[in-house]
Amino acid sequence: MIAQLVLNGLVTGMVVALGAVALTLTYSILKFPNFAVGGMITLGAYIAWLVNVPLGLPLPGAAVLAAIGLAAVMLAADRFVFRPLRDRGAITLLVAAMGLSLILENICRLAFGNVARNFDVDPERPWRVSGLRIHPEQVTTAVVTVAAMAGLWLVLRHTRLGRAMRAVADNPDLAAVRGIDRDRVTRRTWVLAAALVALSGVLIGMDRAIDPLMGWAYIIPVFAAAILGGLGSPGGAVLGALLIGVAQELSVLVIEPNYRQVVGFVAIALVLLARPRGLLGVEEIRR
Amino acid sequence: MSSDVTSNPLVSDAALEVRGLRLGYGATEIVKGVDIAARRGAVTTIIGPNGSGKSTLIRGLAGLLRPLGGSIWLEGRDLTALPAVRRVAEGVGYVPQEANIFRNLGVAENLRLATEFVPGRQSSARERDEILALFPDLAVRGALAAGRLSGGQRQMLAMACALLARPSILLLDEPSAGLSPRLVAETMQTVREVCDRGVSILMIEQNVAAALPVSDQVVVLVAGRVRLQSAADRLLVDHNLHRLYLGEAA
Amino acid sequence: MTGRKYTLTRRHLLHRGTAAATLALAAPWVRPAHAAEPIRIGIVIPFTGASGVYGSEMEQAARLVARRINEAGGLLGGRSLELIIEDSESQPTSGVVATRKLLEVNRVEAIIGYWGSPIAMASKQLLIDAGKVMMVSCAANAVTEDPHDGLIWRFQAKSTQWGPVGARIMLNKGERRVAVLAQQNPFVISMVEPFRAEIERQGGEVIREVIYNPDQPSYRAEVEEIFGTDPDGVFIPGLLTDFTSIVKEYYRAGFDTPITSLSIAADANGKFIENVGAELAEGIHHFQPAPPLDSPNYKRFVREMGAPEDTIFLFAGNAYDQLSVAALAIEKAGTTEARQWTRVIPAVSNPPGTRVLDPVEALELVRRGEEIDFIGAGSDCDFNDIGDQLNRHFLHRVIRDGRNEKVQVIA
Amino acid sequence: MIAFLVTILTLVAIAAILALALNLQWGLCGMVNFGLVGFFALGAYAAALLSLAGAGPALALLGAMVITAACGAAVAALSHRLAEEYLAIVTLGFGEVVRLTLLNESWLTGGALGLPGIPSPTLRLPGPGGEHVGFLVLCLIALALAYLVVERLARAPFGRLMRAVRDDDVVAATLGKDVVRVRIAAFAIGCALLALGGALHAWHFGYIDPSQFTPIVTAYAFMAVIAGGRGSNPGILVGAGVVMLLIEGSRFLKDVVDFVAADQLAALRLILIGAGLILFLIYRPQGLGREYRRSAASFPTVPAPASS
Repeated sequence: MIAQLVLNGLVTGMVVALGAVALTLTYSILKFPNFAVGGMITLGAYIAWLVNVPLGLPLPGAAVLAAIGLAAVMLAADRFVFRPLRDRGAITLLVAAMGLSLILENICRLAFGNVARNFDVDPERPWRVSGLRIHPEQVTTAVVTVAAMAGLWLVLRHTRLGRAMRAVADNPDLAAVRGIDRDRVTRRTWVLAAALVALSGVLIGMDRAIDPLMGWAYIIPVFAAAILGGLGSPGGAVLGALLIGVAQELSVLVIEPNYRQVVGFVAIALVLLARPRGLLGVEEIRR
Repeated sequence: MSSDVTSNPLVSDAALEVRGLRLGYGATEIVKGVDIAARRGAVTTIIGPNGSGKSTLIRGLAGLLRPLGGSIWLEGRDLTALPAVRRVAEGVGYVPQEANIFRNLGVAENLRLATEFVPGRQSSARERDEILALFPDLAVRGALAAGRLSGGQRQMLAMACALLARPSILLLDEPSAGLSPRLVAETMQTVREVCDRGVSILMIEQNVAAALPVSDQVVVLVAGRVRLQSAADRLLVDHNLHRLYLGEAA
Repeated sequence: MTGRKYTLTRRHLLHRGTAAATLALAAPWVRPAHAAEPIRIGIVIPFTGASGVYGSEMEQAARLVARRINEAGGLLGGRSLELIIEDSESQPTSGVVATRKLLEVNRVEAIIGYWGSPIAMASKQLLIDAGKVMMVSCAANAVTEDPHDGLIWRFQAKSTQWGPVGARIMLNKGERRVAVLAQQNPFVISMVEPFRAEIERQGGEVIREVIYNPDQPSYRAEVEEIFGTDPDGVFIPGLLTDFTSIVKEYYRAGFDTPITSLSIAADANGKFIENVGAELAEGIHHFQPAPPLDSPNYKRFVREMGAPEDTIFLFAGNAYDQLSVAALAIEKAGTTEARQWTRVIPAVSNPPGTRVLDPVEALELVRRGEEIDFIGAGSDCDFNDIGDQLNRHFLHRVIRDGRNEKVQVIA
Repeated sequence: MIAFLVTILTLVAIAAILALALNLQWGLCGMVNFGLVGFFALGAYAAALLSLAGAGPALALLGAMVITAACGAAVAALSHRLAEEYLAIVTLGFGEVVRLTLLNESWLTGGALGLPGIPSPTLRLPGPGGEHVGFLVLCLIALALAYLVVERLARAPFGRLMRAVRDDDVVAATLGKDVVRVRIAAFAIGCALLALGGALHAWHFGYIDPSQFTPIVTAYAFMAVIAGGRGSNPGILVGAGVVMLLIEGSRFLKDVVDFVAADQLAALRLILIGAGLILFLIYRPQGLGREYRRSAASFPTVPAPASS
């Protein structure tokens, strides 16, 4: 029973992890918590649905197109929303992101209505491995998440773009002095983040159903994971997501399940009190 | 207001020339129209009391602030409108105070980033070895996060990074800040050596006593204006000037 | 799917064209003094928020009635019906503001719709104070419990009527140790206690009850919790979106305990099977208060709604009936004064009288002074003295091979 | 129409109280309260429960304000060491905890069924709908009092200290001021005002349930503060009015526009609200008020001021 809950929690955590990592990436480059991640999840899922169901492309292809589509949308958002506001402080950007989320979510509602949609995938019964029930979608989720994380790690550690991103995150002024164009890095960060969020939207859509409110339901776990791990730390975001996933599933052993969303917060509050920068958060540079 | 020394840009031996530069944040003007000529192959040091606008000035020269007025010329090219990210390719090297390295990146990555995004200013392997030879303290494990270096090592790493992009002028923001007296002396010596290898230097210093001996030229900045620009040795011997412009800072 | 959506939209446009024309004619600033003033009826239904899915079909159904009545000459000797539709946003506060606007700006005679008990609860006092008629499509008992001067009419079975029906269906299947997985909302919550009472009355046992919050990121923990207790059967009263997620989770987790649910979740105009596919939906029992499925009126209604023949509309039928009953009562009373026509509602909707299925035909009969018993598209439309519907029959169906099969009608 | 205007004005007054409270916390003191709706709900439920238990309006209001302020102080104290972004999520979490508690502790709160029949203070004025006008007058009095309190705080030495804390807590701390106490006090006072708004809301509707307290309330309050100009109390009044008029006024849109379906129109409305918010931020950053102070806004190469 406990092993099953832990397994379920890990898978829940993985779905959250992609969004949390995307959040933490944009945070480290743009220095504001991007509340639009909720609307991005929803839009990503709907783009994938549009490609998958009415156009009939298999889901992996749909996910790729969703990533591209969402990236294009976020590039436009960067150009017309975030860039004009870049120097107004984190909270202004954060509130603008909330407005953007409202726009994205309602574009989906305008185009697709309120009815829940589902991808064209045949659900399958679980395998039983020594008492544990593991179903293929959990494996898909795990593979996709791990692959995405590994890819991201490679990009961050071993590419020019990755170095530029980490440099801007570390010290934007110095990065400028070293010839790193922050606007370019910002745009590429949006592309990466949008791809991750679109994937997460597809996984969430597979897990539950696609409806205009799906992003809202996930925005809090995504933020909780990113903050628990320390905003700005991708590894921390993954760790935070997995911890929150497992803690929430395990909490039903002691409390009523309808209070389990509270568990995440209590955990965050406790961790933040002990480590105000999150689990793997880095000390910010003070000038 | 004009400085004591006026330069003629056409026949100037200045590497970096600043004319009527005004800088500030929003409506607040901090640097109120300064003219400076940093001589080629020399160390020019800007001194002045706290709040005189030194840091704002050097950030403006590095391109981190958009000028409110005036112009900036490097080797006869107009840099005024260029943002920081483009000035480095034109030959402006900048070592900020304190936050002068990427703390979370390795030492090797810091060195790599010094030139990776600077088109056309890669140094050759020989130049590279020569530059690194100036900073023996940097012989550490490349993967070590730069934030874990000592204060002196960080300063060295920062200067090395700036030099690798082969700047025409190196801007140093208080290289002695936060260092022990022994390290201050070492750092100043390195500054001199770098200059002697042909890199013009413009630096800001609070520690006038340490900076003057290695400087060729001194600019005194008071309340956002140049109060005096003169040869360093002249200032060194003129105790009146000392008291008058530097006050307790000296 | 999308194709149907587009035809609906085109149909919408046609309707709207008519409505716009009516509106333009009716606009006060262009209305000639002698023209008959339209009779305004407000509709408060959700288009956005958690229950946003049900607004469109209700709007469409109400417009259908208004159009037919207006084409047949309107009410009270030529006054047309004008509908003013407001979005409740699935939120009581918005519902209240919408209600106020309809009452105070549009000066409507009645407000119908009211999907969602909190919205009706928050708005009802306004209608009572204004002395206007309120017709609701929600189930919470509390809506009609307090005195309301005979102004509130419920076109839906009460929550407490639903629970025992679910219990009987499960007991009939031989499930005695049962569990409940219910959404935390007023409609569902108030059916849980009657459900438990009925199970226990018949010697069964509710071994676990889990309440979940709407709009959760996932329902995995709840599914593990409830099916892990290994009951004979699980009663899952929920709504479409959460029920879809729960069933997917249940299937993938490898459970096979039989499920009984509500048709708003497990049918939802065919959306559920479309959502999860035939294999997952197989064997799920569900029930809902039944519209008169075999009546020609209902069949025509489904046709006019542009839906497949076997569609079972739950809320669209309510809106259709609400507007029809209001129109009949106004015609019968000969006045738009709400306090008067609300009193004749039982006279047009309850027996005795000629059973009549079509609102336009019924109007004819009323004008001829005949006693009628209107049978609607959503229900028989019979009411008790506090405005709750009587004689609700429940249709119990089961999903087999991707189709809803009728099991029985439960009285 | 007049009666509907009274309704709208009542809502504007309540929204303005919320916006003033947020302006005190965020505008003047730099503390982001994303759990605004949680405190609002807490105040509404406390006032409603006390009113239902037979307490007079004054006592119910006082009780609600004290309880909510205490919770606010606790949240602020708990998170005083956190940077701005973290306070945002802690307050957001608090709001979620409040919502779940209200939803699930039905023995106290009525759960999803809510609390009907809340008795409200009446001030019956003559004329049709006199009690609505009377309630509006009560709301306006409450708004005026809230305004005076916030304005006085902003002008008092306390207010200058709060601005110092907002602009640079390190500086304020080195000035020897008790930054923590100022932040906690400001946050608690803001929460007491939110409770005032909550009590008026509960009395106005006479029925409350958890679905009335969704995060969109918080979003509207932020919109009001942004439209009004962060830090400017007179601007906030205008901002709250503009936002509520936009939200409620757009209802009239569908009486005129007839070419899109109602559900699409509703979505369109929310899109316009989001877009309006962003455009306001871009083109009228100073809001409608005048006391907005912001530096370094016109330098694209200057990084945003450090957020901590």
